[in-house]
Amino acid sequence: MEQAQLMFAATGALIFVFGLVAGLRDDSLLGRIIAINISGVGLFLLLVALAYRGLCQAADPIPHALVLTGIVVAVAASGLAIAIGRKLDELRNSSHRREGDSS
Amino acid sequence: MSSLLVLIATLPLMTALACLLHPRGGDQLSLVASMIQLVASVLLVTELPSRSSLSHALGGWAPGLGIALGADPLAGWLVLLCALVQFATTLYARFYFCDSQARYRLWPLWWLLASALYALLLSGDLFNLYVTLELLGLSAAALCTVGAAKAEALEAALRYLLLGLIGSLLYLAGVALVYAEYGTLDVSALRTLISSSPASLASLVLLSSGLMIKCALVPLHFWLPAAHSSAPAPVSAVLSALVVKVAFYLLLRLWFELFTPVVTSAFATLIGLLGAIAVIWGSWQAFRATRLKLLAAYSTLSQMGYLFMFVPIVMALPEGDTRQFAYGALLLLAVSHGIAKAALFMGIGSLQQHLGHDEIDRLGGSARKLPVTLFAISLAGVALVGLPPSGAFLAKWALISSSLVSGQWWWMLVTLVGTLLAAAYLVRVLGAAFAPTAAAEPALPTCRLALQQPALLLAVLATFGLGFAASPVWDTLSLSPPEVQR
Amino acid sequence: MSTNAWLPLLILWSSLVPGLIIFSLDESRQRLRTALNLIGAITKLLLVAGLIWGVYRELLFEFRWTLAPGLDFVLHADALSVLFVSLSTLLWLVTTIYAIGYLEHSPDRSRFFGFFSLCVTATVGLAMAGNLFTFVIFYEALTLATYPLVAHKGTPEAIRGARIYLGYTLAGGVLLLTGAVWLRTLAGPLDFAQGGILGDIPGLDPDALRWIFLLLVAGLGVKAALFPLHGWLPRAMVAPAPVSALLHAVAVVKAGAFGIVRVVYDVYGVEFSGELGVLMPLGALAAFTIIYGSVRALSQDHLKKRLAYSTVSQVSYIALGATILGPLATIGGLVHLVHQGVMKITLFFAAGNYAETLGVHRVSEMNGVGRRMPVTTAAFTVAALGMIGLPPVAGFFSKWYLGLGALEAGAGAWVIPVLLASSALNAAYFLPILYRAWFLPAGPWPLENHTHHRGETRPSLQWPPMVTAALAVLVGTFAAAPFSPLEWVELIATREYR
Amino acid sequence: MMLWWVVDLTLCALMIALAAGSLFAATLRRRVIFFIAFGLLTAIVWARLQAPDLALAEAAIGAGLTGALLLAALPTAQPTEHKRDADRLIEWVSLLLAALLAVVLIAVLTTLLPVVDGDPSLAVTARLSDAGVSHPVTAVLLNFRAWDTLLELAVLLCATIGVLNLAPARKAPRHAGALADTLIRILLPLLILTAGYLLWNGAFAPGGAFQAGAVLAAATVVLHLGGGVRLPPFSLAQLRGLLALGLLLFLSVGLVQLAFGQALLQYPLAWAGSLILLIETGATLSIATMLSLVYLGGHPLRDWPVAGDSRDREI
Amino acid sequence: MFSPGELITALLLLSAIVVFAAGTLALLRLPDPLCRLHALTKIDNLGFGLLAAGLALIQPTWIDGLKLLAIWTLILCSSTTNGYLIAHHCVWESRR
Repeated sequence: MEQAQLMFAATGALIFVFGLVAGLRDDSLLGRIIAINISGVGLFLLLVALAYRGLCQAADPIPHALVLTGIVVAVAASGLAIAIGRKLDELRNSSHRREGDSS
Repeated sequence: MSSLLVLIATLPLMTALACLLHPRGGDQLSLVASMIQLVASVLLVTELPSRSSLSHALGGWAPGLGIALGADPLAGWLVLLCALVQFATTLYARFYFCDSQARYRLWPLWWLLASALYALLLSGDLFNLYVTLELLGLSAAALCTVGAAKAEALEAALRYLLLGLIGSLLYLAGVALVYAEYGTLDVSALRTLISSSPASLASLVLLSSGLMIKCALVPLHFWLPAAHSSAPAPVSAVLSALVVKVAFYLLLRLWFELFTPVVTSAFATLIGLLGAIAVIWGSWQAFRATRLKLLAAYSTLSQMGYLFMFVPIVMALPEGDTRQFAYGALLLLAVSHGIAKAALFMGIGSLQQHLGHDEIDRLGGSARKLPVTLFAISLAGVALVGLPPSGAFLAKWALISSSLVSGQWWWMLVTLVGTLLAAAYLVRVLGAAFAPTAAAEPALPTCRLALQQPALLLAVLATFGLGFAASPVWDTLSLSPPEVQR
Repeated sequence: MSTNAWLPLLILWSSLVPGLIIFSLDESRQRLRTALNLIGAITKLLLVAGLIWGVYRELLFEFRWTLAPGLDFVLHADALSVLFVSLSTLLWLVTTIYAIGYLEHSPDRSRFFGFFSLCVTATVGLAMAGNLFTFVIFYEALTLATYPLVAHKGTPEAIRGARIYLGYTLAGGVLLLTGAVWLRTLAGPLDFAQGGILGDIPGLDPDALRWIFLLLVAGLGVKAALFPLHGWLPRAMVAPAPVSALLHAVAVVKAGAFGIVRVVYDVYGVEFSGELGVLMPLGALAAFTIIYGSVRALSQDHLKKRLAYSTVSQVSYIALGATILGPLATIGGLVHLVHQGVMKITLFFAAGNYAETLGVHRVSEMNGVGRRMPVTTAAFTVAALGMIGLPPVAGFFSKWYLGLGALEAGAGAWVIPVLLASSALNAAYFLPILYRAWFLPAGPWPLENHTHHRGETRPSLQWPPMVTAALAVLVGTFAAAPFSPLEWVELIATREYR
Repeated sequence: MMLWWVVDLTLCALMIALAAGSLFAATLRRRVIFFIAFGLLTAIVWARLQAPDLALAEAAIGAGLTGALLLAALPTAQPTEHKRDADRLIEWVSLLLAALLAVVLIAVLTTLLPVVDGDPSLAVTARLSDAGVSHPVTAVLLNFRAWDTLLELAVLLCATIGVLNLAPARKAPRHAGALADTLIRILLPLLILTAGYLLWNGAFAPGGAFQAGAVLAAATVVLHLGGGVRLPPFSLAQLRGLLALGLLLFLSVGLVQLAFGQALLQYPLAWAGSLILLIETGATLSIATMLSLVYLGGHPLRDWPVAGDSRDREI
Repeated sequence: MFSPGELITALLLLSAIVVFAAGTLALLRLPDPLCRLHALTKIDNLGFGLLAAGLALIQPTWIDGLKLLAIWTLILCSSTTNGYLIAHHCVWESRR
């Protein structure tokens, strides 16, 4: 049972760190959102791995509640980021178009 | 008295819902709610000295299982700061946004930000702090986009949001490690449990780096100037005065209460060094800024640097009242900076709305047209620089004397250079404002007086109020120094 | 809070409250503003009279308010502070009248008079400060209150002059703050006490004390215009005449000198600082400044700049007096604080009158000004002679006591020549002005406004210099009278040397 | 039992491969596809790690909604990213740094695992009997740590209001053809039924407000993608009511207890179950509205937030 | 040693694995998207059908078996529609 917990926790940690670093480095909006979501999932995997108590035993419910909250918060944040990004492109295109017309 | 905690924590949420459900009533409701919140927080602060800390177990469950709302003097004073700045900026926002549609969009988000602030200050559970930090980051980013028609405002808000998310994820990783090692998330229980081990060191680093992104310490500060300067004035006032401060409050909790065995003096000196760099670099950038709001944002960076410089000093001081004096001064500097910065941003907002721009060189003649605002800006400037009549002067005096007492005199040098630089950029603004009107400036109608009073109210409070009535800060703190509660 | 505690606070408020009210008045309320100013000045004068009478009868006037654990805001009226308070209150009344006349039609008068009263509040507060902490508060508040006054005209060079002024004074303030904090951490609360407190605190490291003394004197020296730190004074002459009259003859400059006196007598104690060996370098610096100021004054054609440099040299007399051991030198130094104030303010009033009525700014333009404005020039002459040190006017006494004190302390060998040289130099730069004013034929005046005045200029501009000139002569002739400045200073000196 | 580590190993390897794909793939479109696959795989991993609630939520929200959001937000004009060599160097340095940090984190984790002693779930199972619901995760979510869930609803509300303030809703794609309509006619009732089932089932087995809300939101997504068949015409007031319903119910129930002298959010033992169900239904409806509005990217109505008196009409 | 039920399940599962392998191979080898659609829709559906049937037999209660078959029918519906939509899009893409 220990290897499974450690294996998943290690994968979670790996994904969390790589997702975070990619999130900091990337420049396109969608790329950064994907990276942040992935590092979030990595972190949740770490949490759930910690809660894992063996194949048929009931796992520890508290981290599960935390991860559930985390998932909902992640989708809320990504939704807001995408909406801001969409309005930003709209503003940029309209300003280009205005420059385009006026010049 | 614990129902007071419940009122403070839930009132903003209820107001947010009310403003969402009945937008037209938003204006009056917001004023009334911010007044109630102010009264409640004053009651909280007056109630605190008699009992070291109040707590309210939510859902009736013991803290190990459920979450507890708690407030000790440190949190009490910051709740009062939030309520005060919230009251003034709500009054100001009421008149700042003339277009009613923008106001109806503002109020729900405004009160969600407020509920995040109060929930964070009163919460006693690590994961609950993560959720409040997330709510704080999201509502602040959403507020930056209200009424923003320009592309760079949205860009700054987006960068702020994404970096906030990364910060929260780092924080959550730290929480995960703490939970894995100690099995509980309750702050008061962890205070006794945490001992120095590789896992708690890793969680300290994760928690601290996450929060340092949120309060823009030097290497991770790039998002702050753009975000705070492009947001509308009342929003950037709250961002600079409260949101950054509350993240610092969490860091204080971590370093001085939870992870005291883990925090080594090298770690504290590193924090102090970053703070010192922030002070110098922030004031230098503020001096070279061409726009008022950018100047104010950079001055936030440098003022936060002072707070970080306090950390190694308080860490080095031995137990007893010298440490208590430094800790009280740290709190006083945080409160006085919060009030003064909010006044400064509101003043700048009135100037911008009146002149149509906020370039420093074209400020000529505004002193004659907006005397009240200029007086508020100069008073706020005095409080920010830390010149005598203000509470910040007491805090700077304490910073210098405790840096000497603790033998780390180099922090004193940084403080002096920072004060001079801060005075330089304040003088630059006042000099430009007192200059005669350049002929080119169109004569604009004088601004509505109601728009200028909140700024003046806060500025006067920061200088004379905190200057002369600052001793209660030490009295309440000395009754229950955080370390003794162990 | 005994009733005595309220008197110092009332004195402070008597100029603070009118100032704040004036800030909120808009421009047109001319009469109300003048009334407020005068009422404030007169009530303060009466209160100070009560204070003088009380301190003379050894009553304790102290107001204490704890700002933070270990940091108290203390207003304590002892003999030394009463000297400076009475000087600034009296001259504030006279200058307010002068300023009302001088700024007849100029804009932003509410702002001017608001900051004017804030500045006097700071000066009075500084004088009555009971410990070094309160002194630093009022010292910086004085800087803040005077910056807008210097920058009042709003012209580019006014703003530049004000910026230089602020640069110097803020740097000085920071040095003073550091010294005060360092001393506070070493020696605990620094309440001023007759004869100094550091002497009887055991185990203080003398080197640290020397460094602290250097920091304190450097911080105060900026305002006292000691040699390397005096750069701001001539440039701050851009300010309107009442500002340069009150501030650069009485308030700001004297604050620095007063600070040095406080530090030497009431913090270190003059014997203890003598043992530390810090007085000798300060004395040398003061002497050098006296000579340097007078030499620079010679070459200034601009009248107000020449007066500025003469202030630089005159103020160092006070610093010199403080550094010579012995009651007589102390008396000489302290009494000069009052005499120089009265004489210099007359000179600035006169200079202001010339600029306002005749548009005369340069010494070269002053030919025959005596015929055109006999009364003002007479006052100018009396003050100038006093500055040189001729007997009937007050200046003579301070130089006389300084010389006696130097002889008594055995330092006569280098102090007497300095005094003589400076008197000669004073004569060298004042007498040509007098000669030019009285004996040369009057040329065409640059700004001859043939307004309807019966006398030379507006009454509110004419009377102040006459009053202060008469005061200078009275103080000189009746030096031995019971409440004269000289008697009062002797009272202080006897208490300082226990 | 020997075989399980083979399954775990493949799952972990797949997770890392898909994560690497979605982080470092060439074009943005490919990264989004990888991300959706990664989401589905995570749902399977949650199921493997005995976390059925999370598997449901991840499948519906993580892969479903976020994936749909990202696909909808993919810019049509795909700028080809040309990597300058400076970028390549930075990339390598950041990868190295990431690897280093990962190794440190894993080393720290080895000191912590296996987490067995001091099992916090004992505290939960001990008090489960008077929590009103028998399923531990729902008990923790809605009773023990109710304040977290309440704030989380506030987070979702904040994001939704932020999105609504920004822009009008996305234009519906063109009609996708008859076959799609039939599929929608089959899927829609099923989705609504499962949502109801999940909501009700939350008290005894994995399920609950969030999963049910997500499934309802998926119904909106399907409707939107199926050619934007006329969405039910909500008036502004109804929309606002739906948004605020969940949080309002939660708060008012919590505060009413305060009136009875109990602590905030403390349910009386007898009614705990039904109160939780009431709150969950309210929460499901608002979560569904909020998530679908976030997916639609704005308000489908003419003028938010107040109809009528606004001078600057959006659309 | 194997009861007839288990035998049939093993048989079904083995065939499901073979079909899935063939489907994946086809997905990789076939040249253009339209052909690959066959692999995605037809072969995978068959594979899943076999898998569902095999598992349904060994479920403890018959309701779970029915659930598995219900899942299979749903997958049939959605994969056909997806196949149609993707094909429609490919044709529209190639004509543009």
